[in-house]
Amino acid sequence: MDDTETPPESLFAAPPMAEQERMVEAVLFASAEPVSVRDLEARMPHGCDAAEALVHLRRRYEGRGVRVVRVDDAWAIRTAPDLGFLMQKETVETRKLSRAAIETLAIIAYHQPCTRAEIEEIRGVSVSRGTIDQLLDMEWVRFGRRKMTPGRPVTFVVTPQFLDHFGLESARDLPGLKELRAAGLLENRPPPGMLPQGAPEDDEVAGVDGQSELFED
Amino acid sequence: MDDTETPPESLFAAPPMAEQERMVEAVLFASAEPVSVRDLEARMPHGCDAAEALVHLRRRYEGRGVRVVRVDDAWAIRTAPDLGFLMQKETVETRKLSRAAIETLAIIAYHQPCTRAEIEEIRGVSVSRGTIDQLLDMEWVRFGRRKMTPGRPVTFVVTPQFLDHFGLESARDLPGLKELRAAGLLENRPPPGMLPQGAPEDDEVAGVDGQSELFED
Amino acid sequence: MSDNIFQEDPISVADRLAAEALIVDVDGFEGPLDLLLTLSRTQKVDLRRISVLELARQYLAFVERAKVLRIELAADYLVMAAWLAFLKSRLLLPPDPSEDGPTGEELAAHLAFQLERLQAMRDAAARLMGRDRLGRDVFARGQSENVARIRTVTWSATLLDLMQGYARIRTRDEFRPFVMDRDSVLTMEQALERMRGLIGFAGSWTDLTSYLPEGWDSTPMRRRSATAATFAASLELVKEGRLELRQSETFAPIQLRKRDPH
Repeated sequence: MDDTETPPESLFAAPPMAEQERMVEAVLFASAEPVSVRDLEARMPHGCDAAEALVHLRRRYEGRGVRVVRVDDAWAIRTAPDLGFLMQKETVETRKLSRAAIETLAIIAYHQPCTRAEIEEIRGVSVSRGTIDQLLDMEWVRFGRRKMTPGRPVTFVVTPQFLDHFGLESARDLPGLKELRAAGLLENRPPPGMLPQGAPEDDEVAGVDGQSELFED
Repeated sequence: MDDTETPPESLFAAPPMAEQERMVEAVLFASAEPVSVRDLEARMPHGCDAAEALVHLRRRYEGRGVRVVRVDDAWAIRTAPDLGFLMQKETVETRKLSRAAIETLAIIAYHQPCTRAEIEEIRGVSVSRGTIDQLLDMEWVRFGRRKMTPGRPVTFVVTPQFLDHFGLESARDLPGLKELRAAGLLENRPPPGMLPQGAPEDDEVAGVDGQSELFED
Repeated sequence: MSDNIFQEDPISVADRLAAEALIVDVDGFEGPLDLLLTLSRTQKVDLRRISVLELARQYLAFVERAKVLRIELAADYLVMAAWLAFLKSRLLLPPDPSEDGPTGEELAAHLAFQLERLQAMRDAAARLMGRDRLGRDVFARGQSENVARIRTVTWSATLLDLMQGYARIRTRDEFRPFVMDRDSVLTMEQALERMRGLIGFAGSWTDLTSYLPEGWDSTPMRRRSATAATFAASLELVKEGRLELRQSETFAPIQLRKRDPH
């Protein structure tokens, strides 16, 4: 945690670190979802340092059948990837994603926060209704903050569930991100003059009207 | 565990015991149900001795935050009983918010500050007291300043907890109608001839009525 | 994106056939950019060294072939064809100093950038989907613990529920039979109720319009509705014998006064 200030003096001393580690272990084991450091500390006795306990716990599970993994600012226990073959029984049938949905997902992940117009600009075709809907529904994508460009279009960003699903600690760990950035392929380079693909941009401007209606008085 | 007979000779050597222990660990972790020795061995490579791996695994978890426990003739990983107090959050029962409450919440979010009369005007049905009480109780909605119109009606606004829950930076980040349509969220058209009054939803779930009593002045 | 050694290799017969075979499956492409990307592969060079001029030729030939085979191409394919024909002319002809706007080289460079970026995103998508995935290669806790000690009910809703709820209400209006927006309509009942409260003070002749409720002159529609309702309410009160009305001439202001019971 960024918060490095010393905790206020407490009447009761925090439990020993070994005990804190046990607590974190129990909570992470009990939960299917990642648990944030803040939530861990909210459950643990006053004065505990979940972040430090996590460092110990993570080391303890290195090379074991399950691992302590980080998902965004939360932590979870997951099986080791090399043992997936044992788990056929647990495999859940994931909804098959269309090629359009997969590409849209990748574009949002690598370009986030990313507007619909940007997705269309990159793919060269308009994004069909169901595509983003499906990604929202799977909770791999959510609405981000509006872009400060004309029309203030909404943006899309990936969710912690997305990171969890693909085993990423954060969106910065996306494979090949650095190389793509260095190659300038994540830039939003405006077309010189008028390109046919530029068209969706206008659409977004029209969106302003629709939007302002909502916030009338 | 009573089963101590030696495994049948195999053409392929079984994995080392440390590896078998990892496998048992992963399977017990990921399974929804306790797993029997027989089931463990059915999943593991030929020649494995799940019973022996369990002995090792059980010893490894002695004194930890979780334990390997026997349930009938099967095995499971469970949190240590002395840490049960940490699991209180796991007992929270999550129920889906009623349609009336979701719609009321949506109107407040999109139109805040918003009076009760305005909510009723937009929904086309009266808002039961329990609905708003529930939203207030959940701390997703709070009282805003009074409107400077006759009667000085109270208004409702959404709270930081609301924004936090829905992953929004501000209520302004809510997507507009046009964007909802673009995302395919407006596709489900109501049957023609459906009047605004004609949608007498299960307006309030029975439970909510009960709740309103609790919050009566 | 490895460099390819066959950089300037002329297009082989096999590649030409492959390019033409694409025509059979025009529906399989996700738009002109996707088609261009597929065509560009026949050049067998790094996308950064692609000959856009050659690509334009291939694309235009593709569109021509489709015409011959009477395959109907979607409008965006034809728009792209027109644009590529324009680009081709810009690349081939010496620049016209009287014409401004981007040069052919700039346009070509941007198209190459678009193709490279699309390919990069496809590669990235493939790498992403190839990762160890939760529920397939990596597994979460199968049995999250429920110690049923304290039963607190929390109510859950997702952002999607919220937006769908809002969308549901907002689109309901699109389907209701036409009714006047009530907030711009003053009903006679409302006006009557208001007038009953006010006529006690109407001792002397007063202009009818001064009885319009406050705020109802903000728009013509509201003013008309309020005037009509107030007038109708006045007539009703005259009928009841509680009010007198007068008008000096046609279109002159209508005035009213309380009528004392005899």
